[in-house]
Amino acid sequence: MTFSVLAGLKKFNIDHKCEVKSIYEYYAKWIREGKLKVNSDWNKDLKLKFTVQDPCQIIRKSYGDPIAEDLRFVVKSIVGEENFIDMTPNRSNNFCCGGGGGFLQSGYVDARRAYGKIKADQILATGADYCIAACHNCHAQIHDLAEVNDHAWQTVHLWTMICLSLGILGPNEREYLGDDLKEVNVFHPETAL
Amino acid sequence: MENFEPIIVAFCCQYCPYTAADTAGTQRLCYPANLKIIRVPCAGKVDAMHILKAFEKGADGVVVAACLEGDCHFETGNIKAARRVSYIKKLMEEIGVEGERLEMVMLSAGMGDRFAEMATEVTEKIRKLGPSPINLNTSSQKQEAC
Amino acid sequence: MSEDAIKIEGKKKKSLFIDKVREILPDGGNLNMCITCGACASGCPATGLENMDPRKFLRMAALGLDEEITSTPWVWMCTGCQRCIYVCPMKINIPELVYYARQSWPREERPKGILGSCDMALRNDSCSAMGASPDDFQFVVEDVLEEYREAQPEFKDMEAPIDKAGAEFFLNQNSREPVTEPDEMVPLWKILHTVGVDWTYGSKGWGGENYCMFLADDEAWEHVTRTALNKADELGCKIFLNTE
Amino acid sequence: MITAERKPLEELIEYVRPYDRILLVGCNECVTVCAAGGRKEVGLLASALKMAFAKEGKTIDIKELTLERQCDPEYIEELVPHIEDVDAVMSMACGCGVQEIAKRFKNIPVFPAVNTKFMGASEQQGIWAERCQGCGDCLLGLTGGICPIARCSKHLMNGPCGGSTNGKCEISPDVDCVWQLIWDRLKALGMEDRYEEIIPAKDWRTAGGGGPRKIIREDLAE
Amino acid sequence: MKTVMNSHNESQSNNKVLVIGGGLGGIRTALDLAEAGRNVVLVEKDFSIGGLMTQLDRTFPTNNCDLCTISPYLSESVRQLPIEFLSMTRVTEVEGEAGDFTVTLNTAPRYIDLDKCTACGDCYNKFPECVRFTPGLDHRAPTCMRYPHATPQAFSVDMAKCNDIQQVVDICPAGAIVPDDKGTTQQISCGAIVLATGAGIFDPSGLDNFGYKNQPDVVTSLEYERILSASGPTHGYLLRPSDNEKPKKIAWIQCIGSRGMQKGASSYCSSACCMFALKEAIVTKERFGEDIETTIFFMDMRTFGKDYECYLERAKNEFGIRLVRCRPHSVIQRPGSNVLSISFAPFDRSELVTEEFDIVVLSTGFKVAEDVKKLAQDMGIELNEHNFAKTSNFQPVSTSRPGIYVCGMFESPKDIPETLIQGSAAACMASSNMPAPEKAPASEEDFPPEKDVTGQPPRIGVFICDCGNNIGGVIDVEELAEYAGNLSDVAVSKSVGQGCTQESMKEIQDLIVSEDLNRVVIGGTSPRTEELKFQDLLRRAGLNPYLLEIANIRDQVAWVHGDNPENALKKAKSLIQMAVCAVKKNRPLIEQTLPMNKDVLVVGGGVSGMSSALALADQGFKVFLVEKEDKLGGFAKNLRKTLEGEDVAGALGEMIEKTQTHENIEVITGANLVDHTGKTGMFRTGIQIGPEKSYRQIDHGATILATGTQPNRPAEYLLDQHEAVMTQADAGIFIEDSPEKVKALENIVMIQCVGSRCPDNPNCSRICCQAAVKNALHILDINPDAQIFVLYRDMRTYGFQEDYYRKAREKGVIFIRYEVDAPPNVEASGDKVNVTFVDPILNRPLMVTADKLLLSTGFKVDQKATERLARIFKLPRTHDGYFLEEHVKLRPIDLPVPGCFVAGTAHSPRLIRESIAQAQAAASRVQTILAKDVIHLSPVVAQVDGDKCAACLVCVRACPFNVPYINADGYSEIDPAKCHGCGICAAECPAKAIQLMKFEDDQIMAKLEGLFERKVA
Repeated sequence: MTFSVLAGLKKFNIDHKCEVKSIYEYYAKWIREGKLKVNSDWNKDLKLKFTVQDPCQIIRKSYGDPIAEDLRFVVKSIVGEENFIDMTPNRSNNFCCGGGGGFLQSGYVDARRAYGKIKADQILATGADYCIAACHNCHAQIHDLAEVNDHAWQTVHLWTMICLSLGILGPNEREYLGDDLKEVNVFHPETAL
Repeated sequence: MENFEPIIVAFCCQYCPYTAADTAGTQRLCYPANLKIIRVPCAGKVDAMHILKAFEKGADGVVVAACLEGDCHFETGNIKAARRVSYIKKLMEEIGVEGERLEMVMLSAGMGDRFAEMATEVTEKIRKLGPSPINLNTSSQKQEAC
Repeated sequence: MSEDAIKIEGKKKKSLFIDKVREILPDGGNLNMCITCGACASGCPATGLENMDPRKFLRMAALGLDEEITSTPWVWMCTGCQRCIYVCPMKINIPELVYYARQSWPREERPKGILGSCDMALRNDSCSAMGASPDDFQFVVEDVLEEYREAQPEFKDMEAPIDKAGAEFFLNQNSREPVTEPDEMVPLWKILHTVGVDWTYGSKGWGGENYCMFLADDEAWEHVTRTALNKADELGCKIFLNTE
Repeated sequence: MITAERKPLEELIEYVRPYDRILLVGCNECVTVCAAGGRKEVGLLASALKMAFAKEGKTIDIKELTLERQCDPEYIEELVPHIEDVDAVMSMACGCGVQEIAKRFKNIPVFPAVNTKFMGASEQQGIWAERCQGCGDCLLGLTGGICPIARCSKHLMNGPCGGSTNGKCEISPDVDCVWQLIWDRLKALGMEDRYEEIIPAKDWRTAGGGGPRKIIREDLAE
Repeated sequence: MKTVMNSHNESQSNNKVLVIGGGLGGIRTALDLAEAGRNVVLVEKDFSIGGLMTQLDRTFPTNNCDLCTISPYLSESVRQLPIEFLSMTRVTEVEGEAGDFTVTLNTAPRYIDLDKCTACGDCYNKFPECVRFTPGLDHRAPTCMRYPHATPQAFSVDMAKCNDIQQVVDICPAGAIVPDDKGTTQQISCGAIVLATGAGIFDPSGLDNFGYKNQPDVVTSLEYERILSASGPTHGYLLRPSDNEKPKKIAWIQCIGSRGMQKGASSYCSSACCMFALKEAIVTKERFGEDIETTIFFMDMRTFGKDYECYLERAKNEFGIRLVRCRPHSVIQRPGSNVLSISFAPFDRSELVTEEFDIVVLSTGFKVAEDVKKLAQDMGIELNEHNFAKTSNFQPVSTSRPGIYVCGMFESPKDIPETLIQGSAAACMASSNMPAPEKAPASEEDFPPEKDVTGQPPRIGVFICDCGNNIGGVIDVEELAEYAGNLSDVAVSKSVGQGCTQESMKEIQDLIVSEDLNRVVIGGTSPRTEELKFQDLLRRAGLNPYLLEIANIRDQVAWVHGDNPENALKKAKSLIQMAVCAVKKNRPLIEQTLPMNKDVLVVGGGVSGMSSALALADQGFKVFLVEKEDKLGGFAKNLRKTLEGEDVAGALGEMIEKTQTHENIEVITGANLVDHTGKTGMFRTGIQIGPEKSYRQIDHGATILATGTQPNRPAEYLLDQHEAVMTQADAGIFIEDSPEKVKALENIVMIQCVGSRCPDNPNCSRICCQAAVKNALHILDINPDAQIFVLYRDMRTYGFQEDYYRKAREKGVIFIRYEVDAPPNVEASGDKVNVTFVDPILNRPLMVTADKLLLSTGFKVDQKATERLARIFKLPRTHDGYFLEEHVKLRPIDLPVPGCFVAGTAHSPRLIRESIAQAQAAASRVQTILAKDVIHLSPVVAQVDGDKCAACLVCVRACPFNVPYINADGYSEIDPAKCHGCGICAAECPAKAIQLMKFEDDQIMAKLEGLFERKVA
């Protein structure tokens, strides 16, 4: 957890040599450097609408708007700029989804879902088919919110979409894709279990 | 009477309406040339006699322009003018001259376009009413003057 | 909320809960600078839960209602997302106050789920909230790697190294994938492979999640973090890369 | 003061229709104060009349003049130089003025321009209210200074009639019942007992019932 | 005494003041100094003067547009007064010390010669892209369309955008374009400098949570003012920026950029935002639609100025402005819609309420602009931590460097009336560096003796301007001049080209003399701006200036009938004919003059009275200081320290000592005023002195009322019934005198707004919040363990006091709100008191056992005393008893009776620093009158013809300023000194006995004759 590492290092003043970074920054760098040849043609005709969740721990609490821009650059590159809709508010002022702080394990399920209602409304307002949640807590929470909002959207990891746009996403790595993407751009379909 | 060009006298208080006329000028807004502006220190200075004499001498319409309520430099000038104008309107009806030939407007100094609008509306209205009954059959038919 | 009046008389009780927290935080976390403007409460998704909101929480602390604020379950409903600090004119650090309110709960009375996950992470050096030991982790990674190298020949020389000394990036890995959805680890590996990144997991401290921080258990949190960082430094990695 | 109100314009038009040259005379006393016949009203009426006739194509010449008063012969004399070159006179003074002019200039018609109303006081700028009917035998001393004759619709002199409801006269809610005012006044003066004293029937001769009245001061009159 | 021409030769440097900044504060300072006989150089970096106020639509608390009150200010400031005005000019260097500064000024090139340019606009019409008059209509640009009549009335060329300057040169009929204008750098020397540089507006684009940058319907308050303004980009129609629709719901968010510590905000309070937000809301409802819902989100509603609390009550009750006490987190725009949604937490419950709005106005506060900060540092002026000029409580407008003064926003954020007060105060302090002013500026002596025209047949000169193509392009001026030539009594009729240039004026002047003309008609521009110029021309030609008539054939004919030149010519002929007929009836009017008595009466010996007296005495004026108590000092006697820690007692002692020993001040204590007569320059006031009431009369030329007000002591919360309860003033003394008792205190409660903001004392007393914070901090200095609770309705620590309010919170003082209808309850409990109240956030009752209960009791007017004074001076008072000034916004020191001024708490509750500023301001206002040896009375006054008057009282009742009265001879009399020249009495008089000079009935009738002459003849 980015924030827990950064805050922990400071709080307990642990001296460390390596630099703590978030992977979004590198995804963006690699795409810009052409090392990751993502393209969004797969979504040209499908026109599936995507939105992205700005994880509080990484954006507001750690790296701020610059990393949010990187995240958006990555998402737009893989799903196509015209298919991306931002939630409002977003970036450093985004609403928390309710996954962090141990809420998922706290046992207060109704409170957590009530807490997440604002996030659910945000996603519904964008009318997106998919919400990319690049942080595990957000992913779990938003996935759960989808369930209580009669599956209005699919919740998917960032790496899944990157691989899909690279055309290297195998059949068994599509746990969180909806039926509309299950068969798209499948890498080695024959190895499906 | 489509080619009838009415003569309209406009008594304008020097603080807001006269400035509004100047502002209309600064904004180069066009309005008909029938309005002849007479500057007075305050709308409250426009005497009932001035209005009646204007009609008696041949005006087809008279406008009394004052500041907006509450804006009067002399506190109550515009309110007194409004009362006087409505009294004169009744007197004109008695005489047999249409009351709407006399009009009371209130403007703030920045309302250049409102002044131009007002000038156009009043000219149209008086044009529809035709020449003032007093001018109709005085000696020489008034030759087209504006 | 009981209706009897809160009584304030005599010497000011010194060791109020809020005073203790103010001593810990840098410049007191501005905790008593509140002008009750309500900006925090207006933007907090937890406003309304347990009939509580950040402004009311801080107010109760300021008025010394210590037993109430250290017993309300609301402290577990604030995710610490800092959306309140973001607009607070006085930059008041309410999340830290909540953190220490959590800490004031006896450890065993804290929510089972969080307590369990934190203890799991302490169980072995993986620091994984699902208790997977370094060996289990190693076994799963190698097993999945093998399977995919065969199934997708283009990735036959893809690697998922563990404890690879001198690697540039030290990656952590959320426990959910290795324990329940191993296939979900592959896309990340493929990406790293496609780019040709020199990376490694650590056998120790690979667990990405940190429920000890959520539990507000400082030693546990320090232990988890220190384990991960020591491992990264030990391996000589330059970047500690969070895949969250 | 004596109050008056200008007559409707049509009536005045009819008076002067047969004449071409009119002398319009204002009075600078009571009718000026009640804005009925002062120098300004003269100007307005002259202009109105000229416009009314101009509408019918007839030009009329109106000479405007305002005397200090029209109820003293010396002031009326000031009209002499103007009388020859006019055909009729219209006076904007109260009834007294019109009659004095008529008395002085036998062979020229004189017309009133205003309706003389009552002796009154100004309640506020622009509103005058009746206060006295000149009954010739003032009983204000008995009623605390408020006159039931001028201000009660039925001139009752011994208490209100049945129609007086919460202090207002039966003829209209904005007319005070004078006896309510009298009672309040007497109460304030602590002279409630005066209220029961019966005021005897009035001798109306002093009010003109016995014919037109005169006041003669032998020390002044020749 | 050599009569000094009003040119600015260098040797007179020590009588010259440099005023930096042409906003309202700078203009007020320049005007006061010039009218007091000083030479002024007014420097403004922008194209024209006027500053912030000229962009505002309407201003509080009067809610009228004040354009007509401010433009005379602006043009007046450039008229014959000895003010040298330099636009587009910056100060680059300042050397020397008080009395002898040398300043380097750098004027940016305007590429237009100001003397030649007549603002005809030809260049502007042909080259709009590179010729500047209106810097742009984009309402987002803070300097968008200013106001129709800028001063200087001239254009400027933006060389960067101009590709061929020669084309512009050819277009200009007046030859005013200067292509090689390098701008100028010059050095001037002056005796004093006043910094009136104003403040910049906070840029909210950094606040992403309010979305100012990417949501067009989120606007700053200045932009909203431009949208409302008739001269603004939407021409006065209230339209939503995104789609020009009429908004239905508008929200204001307060404290943007103020009272905060992050995102670029400043920690102080900008003092004026609450009021202008209320005003904008009221104007929105009043002028644009009762149905528009207006909501203001605020933290504390700070309406502390004079009658501002009543303004707030009117906003709430009369206009239904909804006030929500919460600072919203964000302004969110749902994707795909331009509706703005705001969610907020109501004060009394934990819940999120979300509402939608069409426009959100961010009430942005003020900041010191970067260039101003740099300028001040270069000049060696000490700045406080917020970069404003550092001043002290007892020298509110003096900077750290002697001889350099500050006024307006650069001293601290404030509203317009306070800016004007400091403007005048700075003028007073600036002139204290200089010897007494020499002769008043040029008056009649320079003009030749006036020709007597009585009885002469009218010989009229008609002069038609063509004003470049402004008039000439539409009207054939030759035909017009020729037509005028054969009107009756017209001796000369000529077209004179650019009428207002030096050459044409000279030509007209010579013709008047050579042709022995006795009337002049000018066919030119608006008399509003030209009349004064041509009146001076007539004076120079030896003709009475009022034998002049101006026909406005530019603004009201050529400019507005360009589409129909034929009609325009006919209308011009009519207007000229009207002017010619009217000018025959014009009579020479003499400007009455009265001899000036230069002594000053100051009533009231408190801080304000003494400050005024000292300021005037130092300038050589004789001052009579009358005080009803037997000692000087007033209310300040029972104050020890100011909020900032300055010692009041010491400074007050010094001031009393200086006042009593000053040779120009005669202090008369134990004296009561009994009568007052006369007019400006000739007042006579009777006073009774001492127990034996010996009567004495004082002759003086001007009066300053500094009678202060009473500390309020309402019988509430056991005040004066329990020894633990005291007022803040008592507490100030208690803390100073017995610190050991303070050490023993455990719990202290303070209650705000005791006896203020309630039905029988409706206004805010302004000083109690800062007094409470001062005492709290003081107590905690001595006894850090004390627990202090402050129960408040609105914390009104405006300006830099906000920092002290924060310090108090930092030190643990707990501030708790109470509603006016649920006040705290106080009961005795032994030597302590139990204070019970409800904390609105927890919605739970609290009971504090307090060792001391401090009540913030504020001020209340002694009705009997002020009512008696008001009757003596015939002065109006506000409904709660304070003296009412002539214009609440633009003349906050002058009283309606000319020659009378007010200073200190007699005007309204205020701090010592603000009282002293107003006292110095009053001294400056007095100098503007007493500088002249004679007073000129405006000739436009009403005159009564005694014979015609029927003493009917109509004029007495009609006059808005109750000037006419029925005199001993039984007819109405109007004092020319007091008449404002409105003419209402003349119009209402039933006996036609009153004529208003210059607008007499026969003149107006003559105009009507002129207009219809052709018809009736």
